[in-house]
Amino acid sequence: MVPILSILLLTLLGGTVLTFASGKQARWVALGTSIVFLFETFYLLDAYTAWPGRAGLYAVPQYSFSESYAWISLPWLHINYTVGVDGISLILILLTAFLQIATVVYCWTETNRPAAWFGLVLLTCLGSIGVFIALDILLFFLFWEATLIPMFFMIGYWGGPKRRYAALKFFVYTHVASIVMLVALLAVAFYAHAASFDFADIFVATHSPGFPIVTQALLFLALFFGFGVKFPIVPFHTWLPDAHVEAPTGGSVLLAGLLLKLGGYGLIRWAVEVLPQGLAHTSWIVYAVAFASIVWGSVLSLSQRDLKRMVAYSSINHMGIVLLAIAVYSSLGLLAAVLLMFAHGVVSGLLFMASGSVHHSFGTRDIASLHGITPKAPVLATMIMVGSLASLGLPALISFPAEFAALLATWDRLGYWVVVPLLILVVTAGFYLWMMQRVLFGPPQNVPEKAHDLDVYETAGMAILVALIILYGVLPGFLVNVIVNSPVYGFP
Amino acid sequence: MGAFDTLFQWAFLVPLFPLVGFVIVGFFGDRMKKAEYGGWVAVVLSGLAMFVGILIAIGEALSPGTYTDASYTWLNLPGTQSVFSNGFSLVMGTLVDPISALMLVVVNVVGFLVMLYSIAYMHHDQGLPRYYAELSLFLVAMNGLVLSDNLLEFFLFWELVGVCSYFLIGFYYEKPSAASAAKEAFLVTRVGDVLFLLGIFLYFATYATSGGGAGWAASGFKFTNGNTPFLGSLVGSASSPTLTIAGLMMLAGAAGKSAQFPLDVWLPDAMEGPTTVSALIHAATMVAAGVYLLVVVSLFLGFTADDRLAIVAVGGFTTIWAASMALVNTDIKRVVAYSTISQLGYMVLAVGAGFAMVGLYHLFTHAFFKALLFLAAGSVIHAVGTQDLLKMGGLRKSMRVTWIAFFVGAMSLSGIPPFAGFWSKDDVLASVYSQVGAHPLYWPFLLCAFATVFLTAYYIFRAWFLAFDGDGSRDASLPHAHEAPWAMRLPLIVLSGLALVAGLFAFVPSFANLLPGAGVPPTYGTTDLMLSATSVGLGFGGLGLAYLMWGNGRVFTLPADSPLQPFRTVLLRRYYVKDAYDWFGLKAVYGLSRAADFVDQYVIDGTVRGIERAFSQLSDAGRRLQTGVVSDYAAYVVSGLVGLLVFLLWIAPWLVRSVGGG
Amino acid sequence: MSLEELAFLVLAAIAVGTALAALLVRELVHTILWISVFFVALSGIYFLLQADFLGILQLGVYAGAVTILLLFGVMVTRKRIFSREAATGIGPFPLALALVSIVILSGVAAGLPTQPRTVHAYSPAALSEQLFTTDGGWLVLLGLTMLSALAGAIYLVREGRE
Amino acid sequence: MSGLVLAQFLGLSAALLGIGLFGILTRRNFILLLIAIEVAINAAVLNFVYFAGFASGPGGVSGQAAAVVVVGLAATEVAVGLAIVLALNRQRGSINVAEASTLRQ
Repeated sequence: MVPILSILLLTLLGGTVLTFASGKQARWVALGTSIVFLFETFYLLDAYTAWPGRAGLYAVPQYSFSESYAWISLPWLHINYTVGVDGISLILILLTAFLQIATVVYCWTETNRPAAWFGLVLLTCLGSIGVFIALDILLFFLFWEATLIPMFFMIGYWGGPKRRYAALKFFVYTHVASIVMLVALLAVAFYAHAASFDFADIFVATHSPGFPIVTQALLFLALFFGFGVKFPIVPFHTWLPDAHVEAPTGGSVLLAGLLLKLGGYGLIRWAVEVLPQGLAHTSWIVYAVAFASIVWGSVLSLSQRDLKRMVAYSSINHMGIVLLAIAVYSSLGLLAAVLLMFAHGVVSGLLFMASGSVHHSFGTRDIASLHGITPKAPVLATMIMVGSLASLGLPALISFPAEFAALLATWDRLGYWVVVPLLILVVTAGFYLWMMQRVLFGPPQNVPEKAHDLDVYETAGMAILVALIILYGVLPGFLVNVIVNSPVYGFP
Repeated sequence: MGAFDTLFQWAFLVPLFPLVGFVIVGFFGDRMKKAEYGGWVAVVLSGLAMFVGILIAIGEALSPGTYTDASYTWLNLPGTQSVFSNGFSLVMGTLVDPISALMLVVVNVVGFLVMLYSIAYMHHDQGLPRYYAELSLFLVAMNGLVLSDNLLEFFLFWELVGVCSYFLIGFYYEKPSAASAAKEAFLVTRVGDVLFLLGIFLYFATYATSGGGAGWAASGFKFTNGNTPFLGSLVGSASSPTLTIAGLMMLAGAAGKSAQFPLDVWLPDAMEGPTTVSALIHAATMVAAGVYLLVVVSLFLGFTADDRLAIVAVGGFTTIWAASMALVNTDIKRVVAYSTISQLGYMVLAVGAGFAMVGLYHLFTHAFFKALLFLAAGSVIHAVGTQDLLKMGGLRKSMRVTWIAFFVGAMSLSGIPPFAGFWSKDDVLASVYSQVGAHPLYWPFLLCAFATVFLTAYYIFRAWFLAFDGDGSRDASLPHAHEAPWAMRLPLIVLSGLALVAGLFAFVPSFANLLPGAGVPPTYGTTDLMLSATSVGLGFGGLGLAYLMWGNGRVFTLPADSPLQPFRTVLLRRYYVKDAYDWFGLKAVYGLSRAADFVDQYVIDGTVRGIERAFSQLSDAGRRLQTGVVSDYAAYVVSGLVGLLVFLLWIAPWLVRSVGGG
Repeated sequence: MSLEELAFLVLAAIAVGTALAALLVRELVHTILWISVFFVALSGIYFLLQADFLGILQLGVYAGAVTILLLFGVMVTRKRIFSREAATGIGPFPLALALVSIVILSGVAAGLPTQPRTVHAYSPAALSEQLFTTDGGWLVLLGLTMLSALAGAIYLVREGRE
Repeated sequence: MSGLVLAQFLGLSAALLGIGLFGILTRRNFILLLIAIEVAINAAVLNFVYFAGFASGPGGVSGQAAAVVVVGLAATEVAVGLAIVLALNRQRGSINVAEASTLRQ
């Protein structure tokens, strides 16, 4: 058996190292790596459908392409290099591959230390991939932390005027959450008397009847906090707008597109699957937080003046829906959550790229001082429009099937509570439409002389995402089949 | 199996042709030598779609039946907690039945004529490829909606139709009012849309769990199973609070799309779009989608009695509500727009009274005479360059065709025989009258409907007199008007013909198959004749009043001290509903958002920054301890030693004792 | 009270007294005199404990070498040998801290068993065997430390360094 | 041989350590500081020696060995300390530790 997952990791690792070392040609190396990685991902998807052990139910989760090597083996401590994927991971790996290539293309003309920049882009993706495939607590944590550092430097070095503050805030917030998460995960392993830190062993241990409910509930809440800050959940969300506003465009794309997804993925894999009883007994807290995030993110987006800040708050709203879909704890909800994460990754990536280009071209991202950019930059305006319409859940674009499934799952579990996210959809439509009315439409005002439309690289980077938005919007079956066919344990 | 199944299986071509048009014009329109070429491509393709649509309608007329195509499974969803335990699929398929065939005719005939008209009308505008691409996309969506074989597919195209409307209202996006109207239209209909979605959930859940609907979820919630409604006997007989709410949600969705009270504010503002768009989308087809939804739901899913009462109330009230606002308006397009809302109210009223086919019948005739009115108004605007009725006048001399066309439309709208509107409106009134025994609350809404006949005739002829009568334009700055070019005249003539005869289709034996049960009032007894006479009398009354006040170039001015002035103000301000919505949006919601933003920045983030400040002050304090003097460090070390000793000697033993003892 | 106990008490009193005196007198040179007496008293206690080798070591290293070294330091750094700036700036906090630690430690000591016990004597041979076999590592470490201290000290005092 | 009392020895050690600490904390003269440290160290050495005597077996020898090592270390420390004294004196003309606060920078 080819150790495809390790090959995936090594591709990115090698690419990252080469990129760091290759000076002015870094972008070519990064592009090459991204393309190779994309094709490896395609191969993985293809092979996944033919994986023998995929269908059917087992007592213990079975993961495809799994590899396991002992790393540290002591009588009282077993740490393994264990990796494996299921449909959920695969979708997110696919998202990473697409976002990586789009980001590299979009940032093609980066001149400020390009080798370091492209290296960090690849490093972020490397960490994310690691998180998505790791099935051992410490390995997982290693990769989890590995995503923080490149993002910290991206914001802190290439960012806007208040970049130091934003980078530090980002780092402290997520790091505190990581520590809580690590401690909680270790506590799960120890309190449940797991045989090792492997996911399978932990799963068996936490599902054995002797594991007290109270412990599960408390540990789940700790994990919820740990993963939730990455979501981010209200009220631990204030790092996100600041980080996005100060982050360079490529950093924003990866931050919104990938790093937020780590929280969702972690919550599904390491909290809900491991401690379903914990969720069941604390679900009202999770629901409350999810509703709060949905409402808060959407309502606040309405009054934001900075384009990026607006998109950041809308991310809080969308990730709130993801959280809600996870919290309802059904196969449909899970499907919705994963689809929505993919959709949000692509759409927010597009919107952040567009915001970055607006800033680049018109010198400001202030919604109130941008008027009628369409005549000067029609392609850019189209991109903003596609992104906004996709984000507000228009059918035939990528978010719709995801949001539909999420709402249906919510209705199924919570009944008429679904009216809250439904009505918030109107507010979401409201702020996007209002933004478009002010920024794109109306007579052009304050348009700088040097304002210009997108250059070819920006266009290409965004076109990749637009293509995904339309392709998977019209044919969501590609994604859905991968997720549906993965055996997800414990989800009714 | 029907005789024309081979024909019906090509129904997908109807949306496909405009889709091809959309792709060609949308992606390559800018590179064509002249902008009109793209327009011609779109016209030809929509003509092809019309051709197929008419063929299908003929097929259905000759051999009515239901044809469903093999469906494409769009989404395969896993089971949920309680309702759909085995999972379910969302499918895309086509359903051809008499009513969808009828709608295909309406959509594609009006669509084709409007496209043709646009070639001349939009000649001077920028961004023509965009215009034709969006119009083509609209036809794709509208045809897709008509041919949907399940509610979710319906919703999908419903939303697409909405976004096309958004694009087209905002076609002149550099005009702030157009941009604002586009947003308003999208947002107000969006309110209906989300409730519609909730209604879909409710229907799915209710029927999928009840006895007869067990296989429904597995089929992808199709409307029909072979030739019969999938839910069979459940339709109309099942009743539960959930079903009632589901029906109300459908009503909300329809009210958003069809601009029924209280979601009607967007339609008059939508007149910011090109007049052609108003004719096609905001008069003939898209706004009728709401009514079509109600028809489909009442046929395949069923309304409860309470739902029907609510629908009657909304429809009946909307007729007079919109008509009253049209009385004082001086913008030619807005007058016609209000009449659209009002007429849609009639359709909704009929559906609510239980006569879905009658509603559809009125939809059918209305589509033609309303498109006619809009295109005639467009012709006027094209000629004089203003929409203000008070500035126009005397156009009958220079624009004969338009003059007559507008007259035909106005007569039809007023329900004067033998114009199309008479037959269908009479049918509506008669069918509602036949149901007044069902609930005492039907009475007031029937009276509203009758009163509206009078108002309608008054305001539309007021517009007609103002625009065409008199000696010449009242504003000297207006250009001298010329009759429109042939590409505009031809659609006017065709539509005038249709507005004359469309009402009779229901009496032609084969065509009546498309509207089973409509066209023939419940009985031809004395009562029905009385009703007809009353409504025609009211229509002529309105016409006469309009002539007295506005005919022959007269301009009636309400005296400034008239006690009616406040009413006029209220009507001109549109009952302050729009102001209320603006207040709600700009003050309430936006204000809430600003307040929330304040909380976010100063309370939530303020707490975070407070924690940060506390830590930095703590570290400042720590820094002051670092004097650099060796003795001080020694003192700290010794303090630590003492502390350790105290802990080990006293605290730790105490802890051990208390834990061990307790 | 046995003779040994008596001898111990006398020596202990001398040790405490001289230590205090060394730290409290004002003349630095007097301090060094007192501290040399302290070292000698301690070596007496070692003899009492039958640790002869250590007693001799104490006399040689402390009472001899260290005392001379300290004296040398005072002479080099003071222009006038009898400098009077020994005790300055006694803050209340350090004083209290020192007193508290004395009280605590003495309190603990007071709680220990009071019956006399015999002490064992070890031959210097056993001690050196221990030092060069079992505890050899410590000796090596000590040697290395001394070497580096030597180098450091030379570095600190070398000429021309500013 | 009637033996010796443990409490008295430890009392002596405690007293010496306290005196040493007192000196370390209160004296500002570097040489006095060194002397105070020596007193404290000697208290520790004394402890090693007591317990070596009271113990039996190889552990006892080990205690005395530790004492030897500590004495060696203390001597080293004095040497380095005096080197510092000399350096300080040359640099600042004073060996008052309160003035030597460059550790802070």
